[in-house]
Amino acid sequence: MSGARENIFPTRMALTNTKLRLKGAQTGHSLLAKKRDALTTRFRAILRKVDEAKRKMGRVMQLASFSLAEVTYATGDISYLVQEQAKTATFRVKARQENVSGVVLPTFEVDRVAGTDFNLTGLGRGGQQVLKSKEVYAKAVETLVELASLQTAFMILDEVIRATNRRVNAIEHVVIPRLENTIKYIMSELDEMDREEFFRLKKVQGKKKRDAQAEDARRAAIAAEADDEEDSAPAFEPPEPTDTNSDLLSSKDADVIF
Amino acid sequence: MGYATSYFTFGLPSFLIIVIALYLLFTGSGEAFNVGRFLEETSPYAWASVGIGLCIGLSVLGAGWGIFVTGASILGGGVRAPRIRTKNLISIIFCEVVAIYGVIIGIVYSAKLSQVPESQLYTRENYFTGFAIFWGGLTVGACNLLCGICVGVTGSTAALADAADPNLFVKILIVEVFGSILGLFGLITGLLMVGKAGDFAAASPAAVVSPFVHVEL
Amino acid sequence: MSTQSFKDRNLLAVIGDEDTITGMLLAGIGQIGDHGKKNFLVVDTKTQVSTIEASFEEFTERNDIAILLINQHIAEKIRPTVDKYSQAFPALLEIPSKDHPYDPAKDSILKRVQKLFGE
Amino acid sequence: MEALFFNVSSGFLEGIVRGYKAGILTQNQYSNLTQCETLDDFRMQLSATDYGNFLANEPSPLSTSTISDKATQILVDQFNFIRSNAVEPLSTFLDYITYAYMIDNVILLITGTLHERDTHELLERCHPLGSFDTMPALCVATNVEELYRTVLVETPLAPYFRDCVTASDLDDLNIEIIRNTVYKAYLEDFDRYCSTLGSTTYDVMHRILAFEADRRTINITINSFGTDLNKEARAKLYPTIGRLFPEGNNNLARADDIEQVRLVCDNIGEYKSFFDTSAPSRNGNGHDDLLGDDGDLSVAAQLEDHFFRMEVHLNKLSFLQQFQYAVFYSYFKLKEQEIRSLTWIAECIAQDARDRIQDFIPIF
Repeated sequence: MSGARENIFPTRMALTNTKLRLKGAQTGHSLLAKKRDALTTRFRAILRKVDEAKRKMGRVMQLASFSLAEVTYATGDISYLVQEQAKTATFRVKARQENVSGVVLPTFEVDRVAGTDFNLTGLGRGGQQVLKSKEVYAKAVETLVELASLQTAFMILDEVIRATNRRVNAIEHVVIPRLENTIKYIMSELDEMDREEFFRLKKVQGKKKRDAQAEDARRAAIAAEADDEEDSAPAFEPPEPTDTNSDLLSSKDADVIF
Repeated sequence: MGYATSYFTFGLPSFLIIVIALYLLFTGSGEAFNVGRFLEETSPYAWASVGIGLCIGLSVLGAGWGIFVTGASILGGGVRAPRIRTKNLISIIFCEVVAIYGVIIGIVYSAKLSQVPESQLYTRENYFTGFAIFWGGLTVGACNLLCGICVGVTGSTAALADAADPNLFVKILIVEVFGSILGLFGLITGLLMVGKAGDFAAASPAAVVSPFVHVEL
Repeated sequence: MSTQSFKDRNLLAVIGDEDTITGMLLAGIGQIGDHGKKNFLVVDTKTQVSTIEASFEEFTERNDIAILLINQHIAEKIRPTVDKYSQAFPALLEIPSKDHPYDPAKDSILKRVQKLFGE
Repeated sequence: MEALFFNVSSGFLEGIVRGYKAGILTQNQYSNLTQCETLDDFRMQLSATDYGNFLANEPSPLSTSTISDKATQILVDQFNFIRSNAVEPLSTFLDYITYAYMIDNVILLITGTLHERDTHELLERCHPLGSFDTMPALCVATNVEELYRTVLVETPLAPYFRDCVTASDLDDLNIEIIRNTVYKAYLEDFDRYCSTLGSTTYDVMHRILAFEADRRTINITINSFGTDLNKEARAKLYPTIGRLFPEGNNNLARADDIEQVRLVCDNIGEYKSFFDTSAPSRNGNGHDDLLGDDGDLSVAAQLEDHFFRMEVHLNKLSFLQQFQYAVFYSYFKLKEQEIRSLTWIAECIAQDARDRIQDFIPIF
């Protein structure tokens, strides 16, 4: 699970950047998740409605075809006449947009105009049944249109939710781990560097101490030798640490460059 | 039936008859309408034979017509309800009986006929026999004709009613029985009418009773 | 899917048996354009499957049709094509017919719905 | 006189028709049919009736249209049997019966020709009772003018078409108007023909035809409310043989709503009851206007039902008289009604609409 990390120099700068990006990713993730939840809620509602409407449609259509049976009972077979007399649609739909959490959902609206195509059908007999059947069918088609809007919404939402889901998952499972990995990597690298520096300092210090001891010994010997001579050692001591310090910085720089 | 048709069927003949009658009357030949002369001049044999002929002929016509009317319906009804065919033979038999009445009367009447020399034919008794047989035959014939048709039409209805509902058969049969009895009335009357009439018989020498008959002796 | 494209879609199209078509036409959805271009197809026992498919393609490609209604038992005949169809426009709707009551198990949309609910 | 001579040529056929009539389903059989759960049950029940095994060879998912087609086929077979056995004047009488269907068929062909369809495939849709030998000849016509001439030459309907419509009318007028104009001419002619068949036949037939005429008159009136059919054109479609003629027809021609139709029908005792069932509820709550169109619609729908019942009633009456031709007409009308009822029941079973299943019209 160590996973990929971004190809980046482990510097503090990069660390800050990455941390910012991680933060951004997390915010994005939570936002997208929220959107997904909103959409899913909507989706579930539509889903339920689709399911309901589909079943309702069964009943409505049954009623409608039953009214057609009444027509056939009263008038006889009118299907051919009806087919031939159809000219212009009087039953149309209008598409409207609805915005749900930034997703544009089309909804269909019934747009009926009074038509005269079949006004005289069944004039001699059964005209009333034809009229009734017309109404029933118009209602049935309205249900169908409603269902169609739901279904279209369903299809689009499905698509959008999938996309959102992919994004959420991508952020959750790819982007965030990677950023975290990167941060971890940068941290570990930085730590590593720190430890190296520290060790080096120790080493330098040790060496310095040894050197100082040798110096001391030598100075003691000199002092012993020249006990009579004046002791001038302390005058050298203060400059030494500052030297090592500047050394440390420079060494680190070197290391960085390296 | 349109009015015009009935006008021509009934009106025109009566008009013609009246015109002819008036013509004869006004041209001085009014005596051509001498019914008594016609009756007396006509041979009693002719009366008797025509009577027998009418009797059997009309009876058979009635029976035949009845059977025909009934038969057509029985056949038609029998197509979808074969059970009616045996039962409804009774209607056919009723019609047939009518013809049998005619035959009976015909036989009874023909028994009255016998050879008589023409000179001795025109007697009062022979006139009576002749007229009795003629009108008796006509009575029986007309009776049987109408009875036959009546039974036929009822029988046809009975057949169809039976085909529709078996319970109706007996009920309609009663109607039919009453119809067929009508023929019997004719038969009885016909028998009674010739009951008093003797056979054709030769009379003592000159027997001519009518001034219109001139027989060479 | 461009958002503009459904603005001018305002017709309904039907592929169905005679009774369904008659009813729909009575409701007034019938439109016969130039050259007798109809927005409905009557399917009877003699209609070839290829004809149905051709009409299905035509209706799905026309850009004035918002909703395509198809009888379920006819959709059954061209089920692979119907199942493959995934555009949002025109919306495809399987409807029951007189002789074939609605069977939710066959509806390709409802199948998806069921699957989603099943999860 | 009919009793003497009717049977000469038609007694046998009358017997057969009455035999057929005995095969018309009874109330009992109907109630058995309505108990059926599926169409297969329905088929089983039907095979116990006069219909026999007419559906035996049909593949199992029966459709109601198959049932109706097959039953009609039986009717047509019976008709053809009778027709081929008939002699004058019954044969002409039977021809007159077919003219009604022929009108529908010719109108269908006209519709096809108007829309430039291949009319050959329309032949299958034509009612088999109304088909005639030269019908395929009508399909040859490619334009309306030609068709009109062919109709005049080839069909027995020529007089109706000649007198009522011209070739240009076929183009201009609504097809329903043509249909009703021709039908009016047909009804009047049929009535005239019946009057030559003897008084018994005419008594019965006139009653039926007069009712048919009134029914059309009332229907046309009600159905033309709210359409672009104006009153003069409407008045021309009314047959002139009905009992409403002439006064009722005149009043109906001026009628604007169903209430006026009701007033006109109130003048005729038998028609009065058609509106009665709806009247109490409407007057009772006194909200005539509130009920609005729906109320009218249901009244009118009820009306159709009443018409059917009345028609059945009149046709049943014609069986009470023997030696007349009306039985032939009545039988075929009753049988047609029976097929409608059967289809209705089958439809109700197929669509599981149990509550409406009793809405058919039993004959016996």
